[in-house]
Order: sequence, then structure tokens, then C-alpha cells
Amino acid sequence: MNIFDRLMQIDRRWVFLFLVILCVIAYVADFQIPILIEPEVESIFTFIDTLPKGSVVFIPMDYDPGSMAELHPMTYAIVEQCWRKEIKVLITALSQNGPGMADQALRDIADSMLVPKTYNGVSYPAREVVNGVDYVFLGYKPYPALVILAMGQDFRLPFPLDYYGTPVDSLPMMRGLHNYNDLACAINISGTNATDYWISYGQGRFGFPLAIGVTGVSTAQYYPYLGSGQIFGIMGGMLGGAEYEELADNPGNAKDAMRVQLFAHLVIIAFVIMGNIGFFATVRKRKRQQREGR
Amino acid sequence: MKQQIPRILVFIFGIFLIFQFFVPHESSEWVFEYLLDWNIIIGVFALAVGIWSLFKVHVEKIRTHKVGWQYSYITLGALLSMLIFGFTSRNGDEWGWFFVFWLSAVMVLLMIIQAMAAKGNTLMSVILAGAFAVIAVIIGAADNAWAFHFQTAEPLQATMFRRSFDFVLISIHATMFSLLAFFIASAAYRAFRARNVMATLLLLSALIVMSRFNPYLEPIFGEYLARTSNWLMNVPNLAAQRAIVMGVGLGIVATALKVILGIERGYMGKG
Amino acid sequence: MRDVLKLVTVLVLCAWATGAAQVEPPVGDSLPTAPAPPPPAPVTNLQAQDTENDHGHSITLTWDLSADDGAGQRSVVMYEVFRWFPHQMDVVDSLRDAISTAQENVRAFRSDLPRAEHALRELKDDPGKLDRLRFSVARPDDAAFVLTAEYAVRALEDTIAAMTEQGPIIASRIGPMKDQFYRALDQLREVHARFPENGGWRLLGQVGFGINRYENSGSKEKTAPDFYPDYTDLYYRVEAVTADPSVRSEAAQAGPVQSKGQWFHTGKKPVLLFVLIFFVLTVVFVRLAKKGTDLYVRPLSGIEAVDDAIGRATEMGRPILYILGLGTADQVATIASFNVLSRVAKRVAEYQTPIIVPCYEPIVMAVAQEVVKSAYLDAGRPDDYKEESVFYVTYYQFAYVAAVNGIMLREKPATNIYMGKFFAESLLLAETGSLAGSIQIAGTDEIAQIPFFIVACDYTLIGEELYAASAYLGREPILLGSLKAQDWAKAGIIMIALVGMISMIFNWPAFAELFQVVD
Amino acid sequence: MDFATFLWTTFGAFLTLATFSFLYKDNPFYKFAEHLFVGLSAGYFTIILWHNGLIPKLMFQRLDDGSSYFLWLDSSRPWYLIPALLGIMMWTRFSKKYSWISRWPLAMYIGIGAGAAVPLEMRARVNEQLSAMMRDIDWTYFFGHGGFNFLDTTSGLSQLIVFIGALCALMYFFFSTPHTGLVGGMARFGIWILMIGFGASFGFTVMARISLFINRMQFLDQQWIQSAHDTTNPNYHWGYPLLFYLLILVVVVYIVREIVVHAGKKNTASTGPVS
Repeated sequence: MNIFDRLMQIDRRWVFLFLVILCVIAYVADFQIPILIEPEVESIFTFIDTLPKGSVVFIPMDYDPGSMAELHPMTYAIVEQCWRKEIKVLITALSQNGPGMADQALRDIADSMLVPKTYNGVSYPAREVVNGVDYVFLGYKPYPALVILAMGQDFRLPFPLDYYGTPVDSLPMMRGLHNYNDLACAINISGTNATDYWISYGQGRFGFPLAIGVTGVSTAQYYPYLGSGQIFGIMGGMLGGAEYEELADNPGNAKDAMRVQLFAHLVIIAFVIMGNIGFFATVRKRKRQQREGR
Repeated sequence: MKQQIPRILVFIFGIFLIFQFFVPHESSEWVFEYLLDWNIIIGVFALAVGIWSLFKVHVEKIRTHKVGWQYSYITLGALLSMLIFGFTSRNGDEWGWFFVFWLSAVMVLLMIIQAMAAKGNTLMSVILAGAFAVIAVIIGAADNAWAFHFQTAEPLQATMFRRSFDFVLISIHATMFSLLAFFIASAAYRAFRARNVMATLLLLSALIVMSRFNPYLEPIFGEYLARTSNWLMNVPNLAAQRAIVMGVGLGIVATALKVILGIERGYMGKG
Repeated sequence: MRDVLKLVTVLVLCAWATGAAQVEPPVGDSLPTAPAPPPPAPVTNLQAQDTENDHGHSITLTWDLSADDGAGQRSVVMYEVFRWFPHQMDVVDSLRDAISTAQENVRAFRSDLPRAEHALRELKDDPGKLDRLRFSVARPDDAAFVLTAEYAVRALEDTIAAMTEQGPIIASRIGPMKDQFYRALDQLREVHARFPENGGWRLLGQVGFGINRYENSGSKEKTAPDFYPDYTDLYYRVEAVTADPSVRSEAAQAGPVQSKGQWFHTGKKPVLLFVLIFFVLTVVFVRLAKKGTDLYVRPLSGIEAVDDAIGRATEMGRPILYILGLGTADQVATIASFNVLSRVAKRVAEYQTPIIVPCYEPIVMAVAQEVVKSAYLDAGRPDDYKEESVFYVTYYQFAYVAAVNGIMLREKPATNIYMGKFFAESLLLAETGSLAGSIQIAGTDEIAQIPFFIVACDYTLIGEELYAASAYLGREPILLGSLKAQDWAKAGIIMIALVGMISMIFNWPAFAELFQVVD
Repeated sequence: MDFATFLWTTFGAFLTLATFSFLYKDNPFYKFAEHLFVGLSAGYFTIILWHNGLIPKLMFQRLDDGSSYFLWLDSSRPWYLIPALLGIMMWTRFSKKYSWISRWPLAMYIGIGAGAAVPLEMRARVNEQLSAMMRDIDWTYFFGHGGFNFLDTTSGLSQLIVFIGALCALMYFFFSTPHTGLVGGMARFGIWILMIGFGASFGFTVMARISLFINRMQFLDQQWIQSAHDTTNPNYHWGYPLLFYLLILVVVVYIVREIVVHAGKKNTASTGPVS
């Protein structure tokens, strides 16, 4: 059992221990690292940046607390950008345990709007965000495909009441807002496969401009839809969130998490290389034994 | 009778819905929405069967003292607690007798389990279950610091429901999910071995993409790493996705047609 | 084949490099600036027809631009579209609003009444609780007013009395109002026919200059404000309007026209074509297979592994864990997984190996129970079927995973089979399975999860191999026949794609448009 | 943060550490967290389905004309009686003898699902992708914008690679022809493209998983550790650090016990840790 064999069969719990230690160290020490911007994220930022005041952006937040880590930075950055530019936001949460979390996120962002901020050189005054005027949160309904189809007729069909139980007709922002044709665009931030329904049943059937913010694992899956023009932008996982925060000049969790990401990736790459070194050494050794053995 | 009628039903509904897609007329849309409502309602009813199966499996585990049977009490107790939290909410700020009600309800459940699981004298647990049930009913009726809400969605905002979701469900959910960070490392270490051409291609493209945002490799590779991983995601990955999406599309249509035409009967048990 | 492709590419390259001059886009014109222009020329050739391929209630207006739009005086800024509304429509609208406000009040009574009664009881026995109770009561609007317990009690008594007494009256009035509303709706058709008596033109909408099309689509729901019935004579007017709204052209009128829903969506013809071709292919090859023509099917490593994996489980006397994935029973990936489960369960019944099937969704559990019970029946061992081998865990992704991980480490199954829809939890299950030392076979059509199964499992069925798995396991000729049909369809698609791409090279897009789906 | 919230946060932190302990091995802490999670989540979904799914869809609508009916039994929409009957037929699964009746609603459920899927999936997966493939190659910038640039994803060459790669990958999935000769060559190129694509998407998701772990670290750090020592908190008292160190003590005791047990086992029989 020489050094190479041991390299090949390290018990996986050493890998876990080593990864934990390194991530904690990277988390505690804080220094900034540069972020590279991809065109798929920039197209979403410029689309919203050029929207006139009072237009309505529809953000279906179809994720649950599990994928909150990757997707909250995107939601925070986009919703704050909209509210700062006085763009109205309509929100649904079609993942079964997402509404509570979405409601809490909206309250956090509304609090951070009470402080004046300057982004990319433009200074924005503090602003009190009002439910029903600046945003409407419609809450959750099961079976996303049916809800998306129904909202094509009218938001009121699946959502007679909003999340807080007030009838939708009594909300000022919803007057004249019936279905997808009255929206500037939809940005589906999702950790579930509701995004497939948004692309084939939503955008496919009603043709509104759609961009998506998804978890890292399913980013690759949606590139064909970017290629065929069914969506105009993709934000992929924590990196997508960090790039959007960089573009919006609004640093948040995503940017300072990138440091831990870097160290973790280095650990994994190191272990993979070690495994392969061990592998090649044993292969060469076995070949040599076969030659001698013959 | 048991086989023919289900197969005929699948055929009728399947064929109807295939052609409904091509009929935009108002009545066809109305029937489509109505049928989808059927699926939701059947789903809601089926949940009761599911909960019953969960209850039976855990009672069985307790009865036969299978490995880890003590923990089944926790599952059933947690299930009942969440149902109680989900149907009640306080009128004012005090709790009144709520927690006593909750405890007696849980005790009723434990006694019922004891009665179902115990081999010998179930009389004692049945009496105790009745006693606790009476206590729970009295508190439920008399105490007006809190109330039951079956029609309005008020309990969703109630403290206990919100708290047990935010702090218990989210904590375990997010932690289970984050175990993937470790498992992806151990899987990469265990499986990324350059055994043959295919495994080597898998390994190389993974390594390139994993170091795409690495600023320290920038002086060596410049922005080629980011551009290469972008190319890997947009060209070979796109080709792979497209082929699989189309293949899966045909596979889905083939399987659905086989089920509708009755060629494939596995789903109804006919092997 | 390869050198033909090379020749075509090189040829096209040379042709392209020499020709292809870009055509300059037309120069945009400037905005019109005129003090008080005479009225612009009216719109010509105004036509109104029923919108194609829709569920009715929609009319499309098309016209030729006014002579003064983009040319001549360039005075036209927008076009306004009007429709003739009979006074009966106002009756319908007012009834509709009355009904919705009545429903509003009834809903408010129903939710506020219990809370007000509770607040009243609390205040009566302890006035001090005033600020801790949640209730809404009418208050005088002078700022100096301080809410006292006595005032609150009196106000609460009044509101409760009002609610209990008025509530039923308003509720009872809703029913008759509804009948009146629906009767008025039914008269709309012949009232529209008596154009132009007792009605008026009402503005529908505006479109900018340079646009010659407007779609007036109302909702199909009778209770929606923009509803108008099908098969009803409608009249439209379009006026060209300048920057000064009072200066506008005479109205061009169109009508009567009736809206109706179509029974076939012509834009979806390619989809129907593909479905029918596939249908025919399947039927043909299944009939061929019934006649016993020998069918070669390439070996699928994942499927061969299933047989010896079950053998391994029997030798070791350990159970088999079958996971149907997180899909619902109406998703085809889960249906394919049922088919595979029925074959695996049959073999398991024959070898008398225990099988564990934890289910994520109640209906999937119900169907899986039926599948496994019948499989034991087919294998001739109905009494070996244990009721709790197929059970419901929870309809919550990671709680299901936590439970299944626990089962893997405690039961230490010899073989784990994952077939169906999997999401982020695929690697969690696969890595725990490998930790527990089981042979793992996975099959999913969720593209994002295939890499994880490839890395962590021993055998993986990629994408559509999941759908072919049941045919391979059963080896029944008619199922292999349907695989042949699938291959022919795939070959067809490859041919269409090749011809399509080459036709685009010679910029002849007609072929590609044949397959374009228009909504 | 008031003490009740801190109590819940500490319980959350305990459950987080209990779930992480699964990485070491299956232990009582993990079993507790797992069973608690299964019970609570089953209850949670039932409540969400009742309040969001069942009530607005069926019962609540009946309130608008002033009187409420019991779920579906209502004169204005009698046709909702059919799904109600199907639902009740599902309940025959409670009895062993009559459970075959539940096959009827299940058959309809699967029939509706399969039927709806055929045209939708054919359109979304086959037609749309086919039209996307049949687009012209960008010959003017065949070798990339701005001189030869192989990595330009919008160059004609890349589009050609995507086109040929997709066709070859489709070839790989041919079931009824042996992978020999030309088809074999194209299929091998196809599986290579598939493997490169899978490697790329695997590498891409590593970041997503690490970010989940970062989130849990942030929870433990910001909401638990920091608030346990946040003396500026108005209702801070001795209870906060007590709870904090109590949980730390539990963790340390467990680790020490494991090391002692493990060391003990080591010198008796040198078995490696249970892998």
C-alpha cells in the first residue's frame, strides 16, 4: 500500500474535513476578489436599466429556502434596482414552500429602500415602498403549469386574492393589469423545474420577453433556449448573482461569498489531481508487473 | 372489468387531450381547464391516503420494534403538531391554554399508537386516550385566546406555524441541500479518473469550467479560461442538450402513445 | 458522406466570400411640425375580420395608412379606434359592478364579524385589554380623538348590530341581481343588431403612427369588464389624429362583423403532422413486430446490469431499493418508471427478494402499490406481497431525501434503482448509496442531473434510454417494435434538419417555414 | 432578537449541526432531525394544500353569492360533483378488498397527463428545437468576429459544430442499428460531445453547491453565534450565552466520545473507519 495506492483510496471523510476547515478559514478572512461579467447577465441588466418609470416587471420567485443561497442575491439586486428606478414589481411564488420566504425577502428589500443610495454614479433618494402601489405579491398556488396558463387569461383567475388575503381588484397597481401583455418583461428566478413551464407554457404560448435566474446546476440546461431566442438572458447560480451585483454596483452576499467559492474549488481540483496521480501510478505499476510476470 | 375499463378510460381521455391541443375554441379550453381541475381534486383526496400510509408504516415500525422505532413517535408527533399549528391562530397576543391543548392532543395520538401497536392490554391506553381527548375538547371549546380557522388562510401567518417553518423546516432543508457541497467534492475525487477517452473528456471539461472565475489563473491563461468555459457551455453543451431534448421529446411521445394505445400496460401492473 | 459535406461547405464558403453585399436600411423620417394643419386624410381600405386561431371574442382591424402619415403633411401622430356600444352595455356594466361590491361586503362581514364579537367579549370583561386587540371600528375624524374602552364597546355593538342585520339582506339581493345580469347579457345580440339606434361610439384604444393593425380582444369570462359575446354584429371606426386631438380625419367605418372561435389552430399544423406520423409509425412497427420479424436492438449496459443486480441482491439476501423520483404520476417520466418497476417487481417476486419503494407523492404511491401487487400476482406469489413495501414518505423534496438516506444506511440495500424525474437531490441519493456500498442504476430525463448520476452511479441511462428501458427489460416484440418506430422518427428528424440547414444555406427559407409553429 | 427567537434559532442551529453529522455517520442526532423533518414537512404540505389549493378553488368561491355550501355540493356548478366522486373513489384504497376501484380515477389521472403531454412535449422539445437547428450558419463571420476566434460562440464554425454535434449525439441514441461503420463513427463523436457537455455542466454546478454551504455558514455565524454574544441587544441576558455554550458542550462531548470509542476500537482490531 505505497503512497500512490493511499492517494487513490483516501476515505471520503478526510475530503469532507479538509473542505470544512478551508471554507471556514476563507469565510473568516475577508479580502475582495475581481468578478468577470458574462454577456447573458449584462443583457438582463441593460433591459431593466432602460425601462421607463411605472412599467411593470413580473418576477415569479419559484424557489424555496433550499436554493435561497444562490437565488436571493439576484432577487435582492433586481427588485432593489426596479424600486430605485420606480418600476413596479409583480411577484408570485409557485414553489410550495417559497411564499413565506419571498414575503420576508420583500420586507428586507423594502427596509433597505429607506436609505438613500448611489449606484453607478446615480444617487437615489430614500423611498417608502407601498404594497399594492409599488409591488403586488400574489402568493402560491399548486400545479405551476396550470397557474401559468390561467394567468395568460387574467391574473385574477388563479389569484382572486393576493398572499395577504386582500382581493386583487382593490389593489391600485392591479388596475389595468390583466395578463402578460400588460407587463414589460418577466424574470423567472427559480430553483425548481417551474422554469420549463414558464418557457414552454408561458413565453411559448403568450410571447412576453422572458429572462431567467436559475441555480447553478440547471444553468446549462437552459442555454438552448437562449440560443433559440425563447429567453433573452440567464443568471447562473452564485456567479450570476455576483455579476449582477457587480453590474448594479450594489455589493451583497454573492460578491463576498465568491472568496469561499474560490478556495473550495481549489480544494476539489487538488483532490481530483491527487486521485489521478495515484491512478496513473498504479496503472503504470500494474503494467510493469504484467511485463515482469510474463 | 378491473383491467379493461381503466385502459378504456386512459384511451378516451388520452386521445381527447391530444386533439384538444389543436382546438383553440372556447369550449375546448373550458373542458381542458375543467379536466386539469379534476387532477388537482384527485390529488387533494389522494393526500389523505398518503398520510394514512405514513401513519400505518410508522405504527407498524413501532409495533414490530424495527431498528430505530423510537424515532417514529417523533415523526407522528411532528405531523400532528404541524396540523394543529396550521389550523389555529391566536386572536390577541396571549396563548391561554393553547400549549396544554397541544400537549393533550399529542398525548391522545401517543395513546392511540400505543393501543394499535401494543400486543397485550390495549384497554389502559384507550381509556387514557379518551381522557386526554376530553381535556383537549374542553380547552378547544372554552379557551377563546385562540381559535380554529379552517376557511381563512390566517393560520399561515400564525406564530407557531411560521416559527416551525422558518427555524425547523428551513434549517434542515437548507442543511440537507448543502450536504451536496461535500458530496460533489467526494464524487469528483472518486469518479474523475482518466480511465478512457470519455472519462478524460468529462474530467477535462469539468476542470476547465471549475476554474473559469479563478482570478489567479488570469495571468497564465488570461480570459481564455472564462471564454473556453463559456464556449463549452454554449457549443458542446448546447449540442448535447439539443440532442437529449429532442430524444427525450420523442421518448415522451412514444411512451405516452404506448400507454394511451394500451401497448404498454406496466403502469397498471400488467408486467 | 463526409467528403460530400466537406465539398458543400467549401463551395458555399467561396460563393459567400465573393457576393453578399449588405443592403442599407431606409433612412428614418423627421417628426411632423405644422402650426394648425387642415384635417389629415382619412384611413382607407379599413377591414375588420375575426382574429384567426383564437377562442373567439376578438376582432382584428387592418387599414391602409392615411395619406398624411409619413408623407404629405406628415401630420398624423396616432390612430384612434372606436366601437359602437348599445346603451344596454351600460346596464350590463352597472349590474356587474353592483354584484362585485355586494360580494365584497359579504366577504368583509364574514371575516370581520367573528373578530369584532371576540373583541367585544374581551373588552366587556377587562377594558384594560383595549390596545392588545385587533379590530376596526368607525371613529370621528378629528385628530384630538382618543379611543376609550367605553367608546370602543359602543362602536363595536353598533357595527355588530349593523353587520348581523344588513349582512343577510345584501346577500339575499345578490341572487336576483345575477339573474338580471345574465338576462341582460343574452339580449346583447339583438340589441347590437339594431345598430345605430340608442347606442354610441366609444374609444377602444390608440396605436402609434405607421401602425395599420389593431386587435380588439375581450375576455371570454362573462364577469370580466371587457367581455363581448361571439356571433354579434359589431361596428368599428378608425380616425387618424394629429398632435392636436381636436384636428382629426373623418372616420372610416367597418362592420358588421362577428367574432367566433376557430375549431382548428392552423399555426400548429407541424405539431399535428409530427404526432400523426409518429402515431402511424408506432402502429405499423407494432403490427410488424406482432408478425414476428426479428428486431436487432443495441445492448444497453444499464439494462443488463438490472438482471445481475437483482441476482446479487438475492445472493446477499439484502433488499432492493426502487426510487420513482420526484415527478407526479401524470408526468411521462414517472409513467415510464412505473413500467420499469413492474418488470423489476416481477423478477423480485420470482427470486423472493425484499423490495423497498419509498414514494414522494400520494398518487405515485397508489399506482406503485397497484403495480407491485399485480407483479407479485403475475409471478404467482400473491401472498408474498407485503403491504408496507410501498409506502408514502412526504411530499417535500429534502425530507424525502433525508428519510431515503436513512433507509439506505440502515437497510443497506444491495441495489438502488433510480428511474424517473430527479432534481437537485440526485447526487445526495447516489453518493449516500455508494457510501452504503450498493450497486446503483439510474435513469432520468432531467438533463441537469444526468452528469451527477454518471459520476456517482455504476450504470446510467441517459435521457430517452429511460423510456426505452421497459421495452428492453420486457423484451416483448411489440415494445421493441415501438423502439424501431422511435428510431425511424429520429432518422426523419435528422434528415429534415439536414435538408433544412442546407436549404437555408441556399437562402430558400420556405422549407424551414413548413416546420415553424406559429402561435 | 428577543429570547424566544433566539431559542428557536438555537434549535435551528442544533438541527443544522445534527444534519451535518450525517457526513460522519448515521447517528442518533441525524435520526432525530430526519424524523422530525419528515413529520413536520408532511403536515406542512397538507396545510398548504388545504389553505391554498383546496379552499380558494372549491369552497371559498361559494361565498360570493352570500351563502356557503359544503365544498363542491353547490347548485351553481353541479358538474364539480364528478371530480368529487373520483376523489372519493380514491379513498377506496383504505380498504384492501375494494382498492381496485381506485384504478378508475388513477387511469383518468394518467390518461389526462399522458394525453396532455403528447402535443405539448412534441411542440416544446421537438418542433421548437428543430426550428432552432434549421437556422442559417453565419457564413460572413464563419471564423468568428474580429479575425480567427475559435472560442466565439456566435461564429459560423461554432454553429456548425453545434449542428453536427447535435445530429451525432442523436445518432448515438439509435436503438435498432448497430454502432458500426459510418453510424458508429458519428455515434462515437456524439458521445464525446455528450461527455464534454456533461463535464461542463458538472463543473458549472460545483459553485452552486458550495454556495449552499456558505449560506449555512452565514446562518450559523450571523444569526446564531453573533446574536449569542450581541450585548447591545436590549433584552440580552445570561440565557443567551448559556444556550450557546450548552449546544457547544453537546457537540464537544459527542466528538470526544467518538474519538475515545474509535481509539479503543483501533488498538483492539485495526479496522478502518466504517466507510
